[in-house]
Amino acid sequence: MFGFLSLDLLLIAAVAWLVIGVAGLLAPGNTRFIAQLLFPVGAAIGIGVGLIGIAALGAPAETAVLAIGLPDLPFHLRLDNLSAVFALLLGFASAGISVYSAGYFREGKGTAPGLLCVEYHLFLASMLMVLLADDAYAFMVAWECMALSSFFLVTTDHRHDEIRRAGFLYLLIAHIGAIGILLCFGVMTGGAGDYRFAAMRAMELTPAWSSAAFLLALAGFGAKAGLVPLHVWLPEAHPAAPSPVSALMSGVMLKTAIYGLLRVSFDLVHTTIWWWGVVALAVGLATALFGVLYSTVQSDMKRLLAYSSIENIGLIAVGIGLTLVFHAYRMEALAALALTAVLYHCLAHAGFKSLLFLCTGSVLHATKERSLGKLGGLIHRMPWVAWLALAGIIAGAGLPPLSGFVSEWLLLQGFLFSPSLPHPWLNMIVPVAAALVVLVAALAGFAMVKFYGIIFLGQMREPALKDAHDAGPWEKAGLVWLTLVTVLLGVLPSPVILRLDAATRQLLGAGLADTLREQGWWMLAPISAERASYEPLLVLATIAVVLMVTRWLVRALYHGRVRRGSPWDCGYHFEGPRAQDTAEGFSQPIRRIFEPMFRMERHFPAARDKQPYYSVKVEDHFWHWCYLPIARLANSISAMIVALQGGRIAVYLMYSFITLLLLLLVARP
Amino acid sequence: MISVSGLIGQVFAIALALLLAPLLAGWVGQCRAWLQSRSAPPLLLPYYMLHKLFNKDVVLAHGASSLFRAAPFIIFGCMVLACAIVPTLSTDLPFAPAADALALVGVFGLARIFIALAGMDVGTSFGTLGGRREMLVGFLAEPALLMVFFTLAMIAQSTSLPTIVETLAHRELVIYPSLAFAGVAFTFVSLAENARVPVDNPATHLELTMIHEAMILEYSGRHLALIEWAASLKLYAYSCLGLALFFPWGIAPGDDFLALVAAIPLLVLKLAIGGFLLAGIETVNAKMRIFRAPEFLGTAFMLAVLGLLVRLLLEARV
Amino acid sequence: MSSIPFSAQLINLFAAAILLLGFAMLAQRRNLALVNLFAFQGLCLCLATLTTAISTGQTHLFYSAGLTLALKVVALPWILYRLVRQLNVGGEAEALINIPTTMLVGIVLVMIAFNVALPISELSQTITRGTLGIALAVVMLAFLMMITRQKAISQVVGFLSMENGLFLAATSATYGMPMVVELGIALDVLVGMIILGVFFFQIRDQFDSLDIRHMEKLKDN
Amino acid sequence: MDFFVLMLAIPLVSGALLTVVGERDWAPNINVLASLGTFLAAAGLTVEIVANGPRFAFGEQFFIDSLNVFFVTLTAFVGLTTSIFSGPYMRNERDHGRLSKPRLRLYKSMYQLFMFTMLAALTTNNLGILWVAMEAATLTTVLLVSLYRTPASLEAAWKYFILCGVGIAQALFGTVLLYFAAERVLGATGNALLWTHLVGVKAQLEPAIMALAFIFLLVGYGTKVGLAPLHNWLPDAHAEGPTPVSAVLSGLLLNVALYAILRCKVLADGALPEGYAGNLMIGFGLFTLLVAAFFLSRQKDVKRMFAYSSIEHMGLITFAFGMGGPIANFAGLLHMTMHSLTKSAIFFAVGHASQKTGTQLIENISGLIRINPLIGWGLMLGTLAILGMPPFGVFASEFMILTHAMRHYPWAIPILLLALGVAFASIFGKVQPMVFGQTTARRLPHAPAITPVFLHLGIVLMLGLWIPPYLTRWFHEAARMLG
Repeated sequence: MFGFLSLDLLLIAAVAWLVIGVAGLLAPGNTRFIAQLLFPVGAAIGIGVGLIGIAALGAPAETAVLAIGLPDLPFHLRLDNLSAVFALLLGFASAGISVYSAGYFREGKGTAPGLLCVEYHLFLASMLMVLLADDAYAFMVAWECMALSSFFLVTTDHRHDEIRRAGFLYLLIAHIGAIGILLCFGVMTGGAGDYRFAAMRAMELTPAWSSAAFLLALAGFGAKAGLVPLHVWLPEAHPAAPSPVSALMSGVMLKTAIYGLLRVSFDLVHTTIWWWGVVALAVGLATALFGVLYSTVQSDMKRLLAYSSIENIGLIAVGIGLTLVFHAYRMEALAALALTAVLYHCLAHAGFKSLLFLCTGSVLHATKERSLGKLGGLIHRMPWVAWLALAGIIAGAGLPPLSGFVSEWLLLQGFLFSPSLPHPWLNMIVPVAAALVVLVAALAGFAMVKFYGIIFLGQMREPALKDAHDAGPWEKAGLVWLTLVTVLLGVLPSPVILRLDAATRQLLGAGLADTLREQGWWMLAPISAERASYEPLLVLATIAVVLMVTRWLVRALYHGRVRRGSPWDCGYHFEGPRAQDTAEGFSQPIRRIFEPMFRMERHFPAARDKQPYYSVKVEDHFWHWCYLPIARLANSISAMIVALQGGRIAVYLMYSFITLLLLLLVARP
Repeated sequence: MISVSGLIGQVFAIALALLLAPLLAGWVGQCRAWLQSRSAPPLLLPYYMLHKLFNKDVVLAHGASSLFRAAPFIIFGCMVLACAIVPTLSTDLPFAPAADALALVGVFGLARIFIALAGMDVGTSFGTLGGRREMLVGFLAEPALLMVFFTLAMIAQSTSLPTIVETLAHRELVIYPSLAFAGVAFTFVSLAENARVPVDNPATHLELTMIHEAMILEYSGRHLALIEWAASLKLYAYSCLGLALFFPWGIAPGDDFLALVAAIPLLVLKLAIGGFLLAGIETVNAKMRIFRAPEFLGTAFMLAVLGLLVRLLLEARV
Repeated sequence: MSSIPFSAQLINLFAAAILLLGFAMLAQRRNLALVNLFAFQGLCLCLATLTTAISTGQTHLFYSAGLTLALKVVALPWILYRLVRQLNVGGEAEALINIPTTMLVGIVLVMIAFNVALPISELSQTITRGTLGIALAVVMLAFLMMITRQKAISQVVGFLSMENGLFLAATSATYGMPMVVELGIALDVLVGMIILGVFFFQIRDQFDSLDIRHMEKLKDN
Repeated sequence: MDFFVLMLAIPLVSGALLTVVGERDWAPNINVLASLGTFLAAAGLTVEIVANGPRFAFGEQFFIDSLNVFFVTLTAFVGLTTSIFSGPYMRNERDHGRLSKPRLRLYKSMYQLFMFTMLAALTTNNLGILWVAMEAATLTTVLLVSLYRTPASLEAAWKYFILCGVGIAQALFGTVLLYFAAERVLGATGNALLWTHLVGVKAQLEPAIMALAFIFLLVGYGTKVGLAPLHNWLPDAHAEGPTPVSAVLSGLLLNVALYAILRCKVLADGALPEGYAGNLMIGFGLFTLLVAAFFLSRQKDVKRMFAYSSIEHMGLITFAFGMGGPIANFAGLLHMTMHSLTKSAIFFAVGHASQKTGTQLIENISGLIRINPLIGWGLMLGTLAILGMPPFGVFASEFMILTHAMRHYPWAIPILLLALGVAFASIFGKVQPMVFGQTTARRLPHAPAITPVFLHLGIVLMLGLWIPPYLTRWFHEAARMLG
């Protein structure tokens, strides 16, 4: 394109984002200028990034070296197929979110719009740089800039204690994860001090060191992605952040962690050992199951979605685990199938989760309410948001014909081939894991129905909801864009996968393109049509045609008369909106069936209570099993250590004296 | 690629499904009445019902949204699609590549979500109750169903339903113990999915126990007709699926027109027997509490997994 | 002992006296007497340096001896004396640990110091190699004294006594450091003492006492 | 005139001058001008050294090579910015009635003398003079710490004096031992304490003596560096002295003490078996890091907290130098630079913040960003920088230290991870509510000097992304010299 390499163009895009951000500081208080000029321009750049990502898929890798960086280690950049996949994800998802933000950010809330603009675009630019980095230092710098800018975005409304706490927790875990990643790079340099990825690729590590690198990467990137047990920041940070930021974090930022994990496990480290896959599989399953169960019992709509993100990341990790297992046994075609599922799910999740988070943003704007228990019936007031959110929840529940199903289908196909593994234990365990994946998907349906049904359907639970308004034009544009992404990814998987093929081929040397090209563009049959096939377009078309024909026939043969009346409800129609299920009520079966999984504090009304009330609070076991004990331990250690500073000078002198004596007596050369 | 006979067979299968489905529902009702020593309703009662409902005005609750009105059509569409995919008469189905066994589960799931959402739409206590219970049954049944399909898919090395059926129908007579487990599990799941006793009772509006009926309480007129029709289609699809998977004999292998014709009476016969057995099951069992349902479906899941393991352990080299 | 020249015997004698005075300071309860002991220690140091200077003929050791005399025998004790009088803290200097225990610990320290210094002393070519162990022991005894005393004055005396030990090491074990260094050290010690003198008044103004137990407010637990 | 002589003369002369005129209204300008002059002279000296290589001054008593010229520049620079910062800061203190005019005079003259002692300590070739200068630096800073003459500041100064005095006495013993060892090789000339001579014969120095000497030197100067468990004076002195003094203590004095250890380590490495000195430093470094991290979580006073953070970073740097080798030494030097700049910037911001809120207690400071966004952001960014968040330069050095440790000292990794994690949680958890949230701050009579804060942070940011080539060369050379 115009003599520029794609990499240059992406670099220009990153710089342009930075410039837009800084431009926001020119008039930090001017919301119109920032929201309606800068953000749309940022969105246009996002589309550009997405297009370049598409163009770069299949093209040979491009590298560049910048003038900045450490001495002897200037920033190395590289655009290969794997980065291109995630760049296109970043570009297209952020485009929708930026357009939406143009209508979302308003005056007078916490951080000034100009600052918000800086943080937002810095966030985008650093995510892009994470994808392009080709040495450990550049990667870490971009990675932490990403964490930092998103932290400031999360704490936009920093006047509230709980938002600050959420931001703190987020940054803390991000930082610890980052140290893990850094150590992983430390392992991979092999002590040679060459931090370029190219050098790491060339490095031959012993299996022990390779395993250390993989585990560190899993922990480090897992902390960012939200793998159990490092997920605790996620359900705190997402509700605290403004909705576009939640969308960006959930939709895009979590994927950069996946990108990093893929980069390390398939590109930088050569050897793959089968148990890595099992570890990833187990962690992924635990994460997915945990995420979805907690997502079903939430009462805050953004927390619900945050837990759902944990679930989806878990599924992606399951896919990575499967890929690793196949890859370890050199079954590259199958590994490519699983990896395609992973990449596709990244794309799909970026679309639908961003969409859903943005919908909650509109709801939040219209109602000032995040608690599910105070919403309801918004489909009447916000039809645009409601219908677009419907696409989001169908994809989120992993149902045909939308995007979420494609990746789940591919993943399950991958599982079906696991009996061909030359390892009896894996043969047995892996199919059962598939059943758990299905359980997770089905529970996700439960969560999504709860989310949608309680927010948009039913009667309005609070009278104030009558004043709710639909999303504005900018917001609608963003939502429509993401809906389009979700639908297109859902109905046209084959062309997309043909593109993704370049990435799997780069990492594994195999891909699905050959088999896919044999069939039509509308058909998805990764191995062969006899083996398994899925034609979402046909599914959609059939349902649509039957719908139309039935409707026409019914009207033609009978009539289309409609009357309005009170609901029947077995004669209880006089019940008000409070008779509907609350958020807690809806998830009661889950709490009951999976009781040991939750930590609950419940209050039941007594028989003669004047004002009976029922309440339930569900808490994360990991807090009580993992984090609080650690915090307590740290606290008691520090209590002990603090005693060192007791204020008495004689004691201080004694420390010095004893140190000296010890050294004199013990430390002989 | 798509043969004309295949297309004819496909259209014929769909038409047959639309026609036979209410009949099957009627037949099961009749059998139930016989078994319970009641006087039986007419066999064609479901057709009268549908006709009557289509004729009636729709009474929409005040709070009903457009989603409420669209849902019956979507659900009906899903069920028609499901019936088109399941090999009933022949395995030469042009629609079959659209969705394999996994996607079929997805299509059922889609219908479930819409009916649950529709149940919640008016905002009544029973509607939301039904919606939540329906989703409960759904997430319990789906993994079990998938495990059944997994077992079969491993036997046939395919998830495509026609391929599975063809493989099973034309194999040598080998006893697959795994199939027995899978068959029982499938029966359990079918009962739950189709709102039959012991999980649900289609014939009652007893408020504390109903699931399916609770969701559709607010429907009337043509909407209710479509939902009832869709429900019978679902029963039909499940029955045919069960028959095709576990008793696949007689399903026409391809463009054999004679075999296709011959398959029809065989199918009707099998459905009649199946319907009778279903009625039998419903008669000897009592409706269980809603929180026994997880145990019931958990058993189904265990059986399916056992089937899978048996398949891996005993039959891997068969 | 006969193989050691007389001057070396003399130096060892003075060194032993310094060590003895160190013990005496450790045992001494009264501040005023402490200052006196410190002056005596300085005198012994001065004499030891002088003996070394005479026996080796190193001229700069004469300056060093003079400096010690001026600073450690005259100037510092005088300043301390004035302070003790003005601040009226001549009396009991309460120790944190009782004296016999302190003495026992002191003997252990001397043993440690000798043992640590032993391998080094054997390497030394100077006639006064044995004094290194004594110097180290004096440093450690002074350290112990600083730890066990509760009055600011006695802590400072301990500090200065430590400096004596260091000087002993410098002059007797190595025939003295370069002159410029010794001058610098002396200047530092003097200035430090003056600053401390100012400090004592400020501390007494603020705390009404020179008891360092009042200065335990800054702490973390 | 010789840059070197100028560099030493300016602070000495202006210190003397300020003793006389320090209470005048224009005295702060003299202070700044003198610091500027020192800085310019240091810069000139740097250019000279970079161009012509190492040189001597005053016979062989002073020696400037690429290692110490880098510390000299840094010291002069931070000295300059601190003097700029202290202008309005001290005026505010005076107007709040916390300091009288004679005290201001004392402050300024002692400040200049302190700069002199540090520059002398850095540039001297004579390990004895190094000791003398270090002791003099202690004396000047004792007066600075006790400037407020409150009970707390007197207590802090007293502890500072006694502990560092005792510590540095041990360093003197070490120096004597070193001389003792050197004398056997070099003869009892004045050259036996000259580092340039010592380094030539370091392999011949007697190991038994050198081991003992290094232990004494490490414990002695280590007290001044703030290595645990010898650190106890440090938080008190930082918290109770005036903020500019905290800034130079943390930013400069600790560096100078560490520099002294490094010089000695080079000698010890030559004489002793491989890794002996290094292992001692690794042990001290890790212990310090860990202890300081756990101290951090219990702090209530913001300056005290950042003092512990300095201890923590000194531990990390000691650990890095203990590992040795070109990468770790480079990282250590870089980290010293970054820590100086960042920590002094933080103290500047903290100083203004506590002036605005009238307290140093963390719980009473909040919402800085609302009353004065620049101070708020300065504190926030400074904190993030010191916690090792990129793109700030502290991260660059931590990056190298950690990756290096991962391969060569993997057993140290859990300790590093634990310490860094605890430190992050403690510091950030306390600073966040100070910067964000509702506010209690008031307006100040004199506008705060924000420039130094952002100047420092700007440099730290730049060095995180781009280190100028000549700086790199210089660092490399210094790192190579450390072995």
